[in-house]
Amino acid sequence: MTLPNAKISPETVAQHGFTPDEYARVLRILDREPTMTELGIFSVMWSEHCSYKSSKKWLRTLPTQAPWVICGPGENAGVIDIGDGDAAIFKMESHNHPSFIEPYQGAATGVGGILRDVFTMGARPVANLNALRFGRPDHPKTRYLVSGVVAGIGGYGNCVGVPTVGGEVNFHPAYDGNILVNAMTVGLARADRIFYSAAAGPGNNVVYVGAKTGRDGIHGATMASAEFTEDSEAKRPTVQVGDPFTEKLLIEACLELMNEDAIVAIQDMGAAGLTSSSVEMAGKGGLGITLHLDRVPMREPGMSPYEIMLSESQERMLMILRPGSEDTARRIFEKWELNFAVIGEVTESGRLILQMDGAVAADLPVGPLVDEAPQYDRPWVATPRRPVVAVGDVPPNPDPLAALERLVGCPDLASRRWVWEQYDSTVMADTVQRPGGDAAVVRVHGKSKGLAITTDCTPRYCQADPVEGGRQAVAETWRNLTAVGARPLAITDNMNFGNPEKPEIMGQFVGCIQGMGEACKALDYPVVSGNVSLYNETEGRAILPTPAIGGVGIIDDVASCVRVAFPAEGQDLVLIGRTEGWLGCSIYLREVFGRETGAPPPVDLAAERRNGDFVRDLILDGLATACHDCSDGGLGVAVAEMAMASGIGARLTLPDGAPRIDAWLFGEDQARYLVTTRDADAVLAGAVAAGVPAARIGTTGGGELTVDGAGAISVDRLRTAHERWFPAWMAGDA
Amino acid sequence: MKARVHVTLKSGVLDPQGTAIQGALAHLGFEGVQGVRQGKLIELDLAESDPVRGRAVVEEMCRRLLANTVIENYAIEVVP
Amino acid sequence: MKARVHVTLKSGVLDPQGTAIQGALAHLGFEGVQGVRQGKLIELDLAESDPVRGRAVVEEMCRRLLANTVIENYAIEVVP
Amino acid sequence: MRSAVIVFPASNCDRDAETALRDITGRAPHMVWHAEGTFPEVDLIVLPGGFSYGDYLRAGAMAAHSPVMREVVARAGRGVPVLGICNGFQILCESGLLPGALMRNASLKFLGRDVHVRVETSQSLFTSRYAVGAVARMPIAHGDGNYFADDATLDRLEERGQIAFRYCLPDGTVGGAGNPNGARRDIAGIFNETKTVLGLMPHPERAADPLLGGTDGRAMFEGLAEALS
Ligand SMILES: Nc1ncnc2c1ncn2[C@@H]1O[C@H](COP(=O)(O)OP(=O)(O)O)[C@@H](O)[C@H]1O
Ligand SMILES: [Mg+2]
Repeated sequence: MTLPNAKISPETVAQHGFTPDEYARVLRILDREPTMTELGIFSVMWSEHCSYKSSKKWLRTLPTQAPWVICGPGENAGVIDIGDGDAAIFKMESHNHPSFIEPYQGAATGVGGILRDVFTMGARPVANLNALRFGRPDHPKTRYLVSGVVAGIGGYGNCVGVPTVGGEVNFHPAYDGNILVNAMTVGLARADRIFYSAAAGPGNNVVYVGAKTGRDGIHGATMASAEFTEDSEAKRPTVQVGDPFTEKLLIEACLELMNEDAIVAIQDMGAAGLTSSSVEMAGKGGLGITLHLDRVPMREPGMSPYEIMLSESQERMLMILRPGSEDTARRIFEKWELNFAVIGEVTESGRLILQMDGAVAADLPVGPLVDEAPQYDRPWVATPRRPVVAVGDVPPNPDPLAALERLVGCPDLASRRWVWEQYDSTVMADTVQRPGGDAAVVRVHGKSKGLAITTDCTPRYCQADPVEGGRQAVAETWRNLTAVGARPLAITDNMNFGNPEKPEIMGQFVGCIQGMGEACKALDYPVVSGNVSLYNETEGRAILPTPAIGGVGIIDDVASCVRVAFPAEGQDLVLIGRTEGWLGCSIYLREVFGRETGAPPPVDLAAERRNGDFVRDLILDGLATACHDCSDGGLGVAVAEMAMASGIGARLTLPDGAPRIDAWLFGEDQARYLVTTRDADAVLAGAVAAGVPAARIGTTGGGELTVDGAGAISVDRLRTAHERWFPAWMAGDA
Repeated sequence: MKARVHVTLKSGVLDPQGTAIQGALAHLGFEGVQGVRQGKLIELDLAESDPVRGRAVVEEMCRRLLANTVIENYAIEVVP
Repeated sequence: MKARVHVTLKSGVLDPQGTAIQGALAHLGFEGVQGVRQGKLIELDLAESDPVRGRAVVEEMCRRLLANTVIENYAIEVVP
Repeated sequence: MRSAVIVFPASNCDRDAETALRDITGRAPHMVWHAEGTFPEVDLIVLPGGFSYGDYLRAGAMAAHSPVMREVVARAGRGVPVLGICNGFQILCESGLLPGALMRNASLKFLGRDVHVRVETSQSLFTSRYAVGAVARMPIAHGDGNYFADDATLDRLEERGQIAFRYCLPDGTVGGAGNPNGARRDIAGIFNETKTVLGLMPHPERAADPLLGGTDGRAMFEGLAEALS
């Protein structure tokens, strides 16, 4: 066997992102120089993205087990048991950098990629969410990025016919040069029909399906390498373009084939396409794979093995089929007019062997490629603690309701209707709660139960105190699921951070993971899948630490879920949870005083659990008729949101022992919920019995929000402020 | 004066629309269609009457708005 | 041979995309843009080599699929 | 009532239509793959919503040329009722079963939200269970719902009572802020001359279950079931 001799220069090695030590390791494993194709394969497999080399040590500390977890991290997506033989499969993934370069296509292909992670495991995708972070609204690029990203998410999700049911949008100057586009998909499958990616059965065929391979998104390093310069224009790496039409066909074809007993293993081609899919399948099965690259369906002539292996063309899958099932599979894919090609076979060799035009382009041992990837224990320093801002440190506010009007209309709290109306949130006819509430609720088709789904993270808390911020992000998703009446089951995460080689950034990562892990443990709410995106920096300036959390819970009967809107006039409003008036790190402090200071509100995980369990029971017992958790903007904003959603006002009275009125209204104390009820006495008695702080704070009714001691403001006026900002800003007049 | 701008996808960039049109033409029984690419045609009506200055302005419009040069090429035709 | 098809909206038909581009150009500070219309450009690569027969086939493609003659006009350009 | 739902590549409301038909009429529809040249005799044909062929080129253009559409056009000619929802409406216009065309929304944005429509006639199979002037709330979810036809065509549609639904405000006032997409004369749905073919942009099949926030679409299917059983 002969391999082409590439003469790899130190520059080429560096362009592929290897440190000298890492390259020495490659040479040791191979005991010879790699070919260009082999170098490319090592480079992507050992990249931060595929190898998790900076993060693995810490990710391992997260709780991933619970009796209802069917499959935790490590597969394409996490799988949980939701009863009656049903499983929910979900994951979140980032497409930050591509979305900054080309917002429409970057975001669209992000949605496409996460959908594939979910249906590759046998699930029909039933819901999409998106967690978005943009730079400051008056940055010259922000509007363009928002409009492209939102259109791209809608353009893809709407076409494939999966409802986009929720998400979040934040603005902060730290994202000016590095936006975050995190997409989450949730799917449903039968628990005994889950598909995994480990190769099995030497001699079985390796099959390629989906779109053709082009030169999309190939590692930038190709450009400079000597081997690839004959036709530099044609070989330039290009931005990936999504084709949701093909994706929709791929979903249907894969699900149809999954009904047959044909698939041994299946894996989507995500980042580093054919390389990571084939290496991971072989690696998990402890086997080898031989691929004949000339059989790969190609979009352009003259592609080299390097390009074929590193292409990130979208809408492709790799499968290993049971012997004798090719004809069935081929018939299904031809019906859906998708490419189908047998491109290789599973071997016992333990090697990845690539053949093209009668020559061997690569011959690598799979084990070391996967297991001997470098792992780093990067130095880190803990984020210094910030001083606590006492209520007395903040001047009293003479007009708290004017402040409330300002808050509900500020960029971080204004209605996101402009965003979610560009999404089809009702296709599939199972969306019980659309965007605009605490969590989306999607019914399991044909049944009365449903999933509650949310994404949350408060990056300013994570920046101020990563451990509290990590706890808070997990707790907030748990709270949002609870607030609709769901039992939270598990989370997926998307860890977006700056350069981990900087000890302060690594400290943020470590702190957030620690806090998240504590919250997961305390709430019985394990991590079942996730994604890490590091190096989110421009010109040395890092983003805010942003561990976006996607939470999933179950509601046994979707008819029993509640919403944020006041259901009627004349009901009592009860606040659950303790209110000290924590102003540090609050939106109020930032929007009204321009201060991004202070320690964030502490998260008492025992109180979270106690209060949340109590609220969920109120909902399921029919005692709570509406519910909303208190998060950004505190109690004041939560009440205003309930009022605006219904058009009904309320009269509030500060209970005994309340802090100063501005701190009472805008403090961001955690573990709190507002519920409406027809029977406040029963709620309060129950709270005493459960050891949960609760206070009757008002009554619904009228067209105004009145706060004793602060005056009144009409709900219409609040709503105008709330609905105005986003469309006005996008139109260029805010 | 009038100007016409042709915006086309760069070669190598996937063109799902073109591919779908090609498939549809084949289904309709049109044979021998070896490739289809879809682009945009933008017709501008300008107050400017000098073709040289006009072209320069349209060039600028293309770079700033009409084409997305990450994935698209453009060509300008001035119709005096 | 190659053929190019220009598909444009008929003159009585409102063109929201063109209007939006015109607005955006004004916003960017381009003055004197009196009108913008957006259409489609479809480039076909055909096995046919005879320009007359080729044009006839493309004409047929336009009528049957490429243009919706309720709202659109088309023009064919054959590049031999 | 026997019904058929035609499934094109990237139809995506086929299951929604199937569910509504089964629940309301008590009988599951035939799901017909577009490549099939023929399908069983039915009392109603539904062209569902979605993005057939990705909505590439023009929404509905490629689906209008699917093999099955020849059969649909032929049966429509024989008087078999055809309902086109959203993408189905676009396909009906592209195939010539209905006049006019659906263009990009005036805002150029996809719009997914509830709208209100006023029922313009109850003299049809599809609207017999609605009162004239009744206001129905249903979701829309489309990027190309901006109905266009020339004035002569619009006048003719009005004269012959072929306008089924117009966009309105919740109080029934037609037009203005009630029109989400710029459709001419606020048209949300139209019939053919015999009123046996209906195309509309809003989704009655997504407004057929109280848990999903409304049941104003049920009356359409109930009326059809009553008339066609
Ligand atoms: N990008 C988005 N896509 C869809 N829905 C969104 C998006 N951003 C926000 N939403 C929706 O808007 C509502 C308010 O969001 P948010 O303020 O983040 O809620 P909360 O404070 O309860 O977490 C939620 O229902 C959320 O799902
Ligand atoms: Mg909430």
